[in-house]
Amino acid sequence: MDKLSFEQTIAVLGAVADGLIASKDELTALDAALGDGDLGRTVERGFKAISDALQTNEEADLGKLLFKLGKVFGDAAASSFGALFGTALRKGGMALKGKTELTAADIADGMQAALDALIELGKAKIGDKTMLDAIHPAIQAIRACESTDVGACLRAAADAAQAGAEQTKTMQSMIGRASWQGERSIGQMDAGARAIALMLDAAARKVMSDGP
Amino acid sequence: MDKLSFEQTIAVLGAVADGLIASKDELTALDAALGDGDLGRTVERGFKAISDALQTNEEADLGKLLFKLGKVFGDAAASSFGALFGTALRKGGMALKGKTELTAADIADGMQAALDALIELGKAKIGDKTMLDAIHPAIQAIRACESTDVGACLRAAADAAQAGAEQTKTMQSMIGRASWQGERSIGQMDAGARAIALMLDAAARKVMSDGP
Amino acid sequence: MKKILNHPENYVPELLSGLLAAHPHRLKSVAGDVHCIVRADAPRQGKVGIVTGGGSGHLPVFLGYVGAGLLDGCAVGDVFASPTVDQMYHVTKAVHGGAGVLHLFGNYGGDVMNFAAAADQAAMEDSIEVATVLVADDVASAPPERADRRRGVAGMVYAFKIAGARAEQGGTLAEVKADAEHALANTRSMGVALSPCILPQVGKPTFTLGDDEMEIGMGIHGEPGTARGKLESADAITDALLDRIMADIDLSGAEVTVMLNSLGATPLEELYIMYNRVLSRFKAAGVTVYRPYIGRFATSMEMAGASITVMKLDETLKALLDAPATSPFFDNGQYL
Amino acid sequence: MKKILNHPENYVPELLSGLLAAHPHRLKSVAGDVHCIVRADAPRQGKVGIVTGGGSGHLPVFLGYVGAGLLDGCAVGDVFASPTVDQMYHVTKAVHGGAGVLHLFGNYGGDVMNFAAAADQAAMEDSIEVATVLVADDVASAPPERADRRRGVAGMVYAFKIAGARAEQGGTLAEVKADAEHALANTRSMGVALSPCILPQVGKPTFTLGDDEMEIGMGIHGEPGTARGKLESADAITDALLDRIMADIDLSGAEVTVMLNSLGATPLEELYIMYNRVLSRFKAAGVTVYRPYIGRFATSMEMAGASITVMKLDETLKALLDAPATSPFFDNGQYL
Ligand SMILES: Nc1ncnc2c1ncn2[C@@H]1O[C@H](COP(=O)(O)OP(=O)(O)O)[C@@H](O)[C@H]1O
Ligand SMILES: Nc1ncnc2c1ncn2[C@@H]1O[C@H](COP(=O)(O)OP(=O)(O)O)[C@@H](O)[C@H]1O
Ligand SMILES: [Mg+2]
Ligand SMILES: [Mg+2]
Ligand SMILES: [Mg+2]
Ligand SMILES: [Mg+2]
Repeated sequence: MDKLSFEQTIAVLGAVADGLIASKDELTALDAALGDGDLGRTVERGFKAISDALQTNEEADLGKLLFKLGKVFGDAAASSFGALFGTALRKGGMALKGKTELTAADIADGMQAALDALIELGKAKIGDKTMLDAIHPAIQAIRACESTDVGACLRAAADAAQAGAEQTKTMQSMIGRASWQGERSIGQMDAGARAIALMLDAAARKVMSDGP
Repeated sequence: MDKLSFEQTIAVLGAVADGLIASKDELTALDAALGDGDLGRTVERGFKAISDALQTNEEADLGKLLFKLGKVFGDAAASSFGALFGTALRKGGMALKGKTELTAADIADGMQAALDALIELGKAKIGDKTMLDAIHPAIQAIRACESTDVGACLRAAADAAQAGAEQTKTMQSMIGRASWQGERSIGQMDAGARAIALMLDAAARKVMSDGP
Repeated sequence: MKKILNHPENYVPELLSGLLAAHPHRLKSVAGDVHCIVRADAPRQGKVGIVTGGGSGHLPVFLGYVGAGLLDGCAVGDVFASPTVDQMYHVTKAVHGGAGVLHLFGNYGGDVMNFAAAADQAAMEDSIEVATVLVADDVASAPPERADRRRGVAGMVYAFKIAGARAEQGGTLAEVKADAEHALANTRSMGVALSPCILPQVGKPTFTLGDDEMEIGMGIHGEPGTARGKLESADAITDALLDRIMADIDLSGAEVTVMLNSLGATPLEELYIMYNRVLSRFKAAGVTVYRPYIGRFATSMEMAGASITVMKLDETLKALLDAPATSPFFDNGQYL
Repeated sequence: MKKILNHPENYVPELLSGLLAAHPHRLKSVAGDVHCIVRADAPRQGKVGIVTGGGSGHLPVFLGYVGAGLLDGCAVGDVFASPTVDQMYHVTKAVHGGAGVLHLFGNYGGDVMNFAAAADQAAMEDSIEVATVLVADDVASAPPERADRRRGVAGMVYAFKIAGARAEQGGTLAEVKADAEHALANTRSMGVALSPCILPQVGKPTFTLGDDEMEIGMGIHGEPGTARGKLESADAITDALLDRIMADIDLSGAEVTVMLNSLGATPLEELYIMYNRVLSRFKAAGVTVYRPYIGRFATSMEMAGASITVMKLDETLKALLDAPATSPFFDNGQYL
């Protein structure tokens, strides 16, 4: 399909939430290796709050919904990731205001707005070993996607994000808690980048399983 | 022999000190079971100080020497046992003032004076599961000793003290730290009583090894 | 052994010289012995001197309460061991300002016998009038009919505060003694231990507790308590301590001050969780809290655990509790 | 898990309600949320408000420094976790007395981003002027050329004290901010960890250290340090911390205040043993101590370990350090 309907988008968001909650132990372990080991808990709290908000949603504008979910996420899990990802959702929502369905290009636009906001708020650069290093290649993959099928483009985005997360193993952390590890951070995967890859993977799976 | 000469008495005191220092771990373990586990350290410090004082002794009056050693012991190890045993030595010394050699009866007299002082200071009774329960039968054994040989009488005293220490296993502790164990104290040997038995045993061995 | 130290044998002299160097305006040592610590302004003429003493390893107890409105001097022993008669005597002599000296300390055999000898010596050699009050507040350590046999734990801090205030106000030796006794007659404590501490010179714990165990009623040197069992909830632990305390002293309708004391490793956060339960139990019993003291007042080095102390108040005790008091380890302003 | 608690998930709300019930004359919560704590007399008209915030599990940090001559409010997060933007905003609003608000807190990503959003909200919705000062005193966490990336540890207590004194004296927002920055420019810290702590909701340590190991430079949430190795002597540990601090700031001939801080389980006794070494190192470098702060000022629950903080003084900082300050967790009278 070349568009995600409103209902499909809600279903995809729900699947992302479930997928990340299921992966919390992996994220905790990755964050413990480089930071303080609370990312699993952050993601669990944040996505649980998003799940709950989706159950009772009455907002019909997808942009406004994402904006609201950003606030919900940040309030539920006020860590670095929570503040950053909450802001990303809000800014992505602002870019998609008025939409009731999403093309692959819309998704790329929303993610680009989110990325810009993350850079402004978090002051990290691409290559600093953060979630940016998963988001950035994912956007490029959607832009480069020759199919009009949203599922196929999300699959490409997820694969690029995972490749980006793998790539963080070679980087030295330059920002946030993990930067205190200095050179010891080299060799480990960034937990936030892995979280982004898991989100896009869950989204792609959900869209593909719902058929073209 | 029916008297301990001045030099023999000094040698016996030295042997007692060495013997008790060698037994410190046993005493620590016994005190740990019922109290706070510091008796080994108390005995080590106290008898080390006595050893040192004996090296440099210039006092020719055995009574005055014991009095001085009592103060040395109490200052070196200011625990319950240290305060009590230091006082016992002082009061025993006062009873033996003027002596330059000791018969078995003298030893019994000194020990009786010490026992009286312990009861006055510590407020314990015979049967309260303390060192009194080793000292009391030891005095009785010397008084009952039919030999005039100091070594034989000390042997009898040591055996009686050890029997008394064994007997404390059946008692409930009524005083000091161990009394906080209440009924749980039954079955364990009192550490202070065992220390007295060890002292008398070391004394008896030393006298016997020096021959009659 | 997870301790920051140099030579275990020098633990106490090293910590004392660090402490004296840190607080020269407040404290000094006498008789050339760092174990003999008195207020920098001792002796204070005309004021009753108050002296305590006991083993090291319990900071702020004992010497942490030497200060204005508190104690005048402290004889410091080795870790968990009594100071010597001489040390007690020197401190007594150094704080005597002509109005006599109160010996106020915990009911432990070595301390009791040594303080008795020191008091005799001060009377004999220096004609100092010495009175003695023993702290025996731990209800877990003996039944009511043998209350005189109980050991002294965190309740001594209330005794220091009350007696210290009276002495600072110019009370006579008899008055200071009477107030200390009055405070203690109204004070009860009980504690729980979750993990042991390690004596520096021994290098290993004197007792062990399983990973999921606690001992209710344990003393501050690891003396046995009333029950060892599985670690329970904060509410259940608080109930176990309060049940025993409230069975020992009638608090119904009373106004009290309550002290929640960490034995060392237990964080303040957990004391506040316990305090919730204390308040609901008190509410049910019609007990009101005049003022809580929550923190580390009497510790056992790095032992994990906590104790609760209750002092039933009347107008006299309230006024003395409110009086100013300050030392390098305690400032009553924090609790007002 | 050797903790006194009820339900791990309720750890923070339970401790906060116990704490608010214990100190009603001093503290209150606002916005119907126990995580939003301010002085009982907030807002104080005409006075600059000072707000901090951060995770729980560090008492007295953070909320323990809400008090007279100190901070006006604190947003409290879950254990080791940032409070929310809303909580920070509500506290900011509640302490605003017309003279603006300083946000003064540790340099941790979540806190930085959330405080920034809260400051925007306070400016947008209530026209409150907010200034921000980050505490980044831990020399172990980044080299001098990246000093802005360092984390905030016990040095924040000096920043609270200095800024709080200036605000109490009627300083403007710009003055209070300048003094906080001046204090921090002269403050450096570094710590050592001997054993980990356990997050109540996690139930196991986030890192492990061998029985004979320590980690020099570790942060107060268990963040990695500069070197892990065998446990060394108190003197060697003190040297390792001071070497790094004194390489980062020139102290020669300076007058300083020094804070020896236990991370929780480490007893005060050990801090005084370290203080001996601090003094001899300072003596050799011509550094004099104006006044030491020795105790538990910034902890990590039951973690064993210690930190050293040095603040280089001038007449301004000395006067502000001496100013009265009192909270239920800190009374400056104790250190004078
Ligand atoms: N300034 C930043 N910009 C972008 N991403 C960041 C930044 N700081 C942290 N992150 C991401 O957040 C992840 C850690 O989040 P979290 O565990 O919440 O941090 P903390 O526990 O330190 O507050 C990192 O793995 C990284 O991907
Ligand atoms: N009041 C007393 N009278 C007689 N003996 C006592 C008394 N109190 C203790 N003891 C003896 O001292 C021994 C313990 O000595 P010690 O370990 O020094 O005590 P603590 O460590 O409690 O000060 C006991 O085993 C007992 O034999
Ligand atoms: Mg984290
Ligand atoms: Mg003992
Ligand atoms: Mg003892
Ligand atoms: Mg975190």
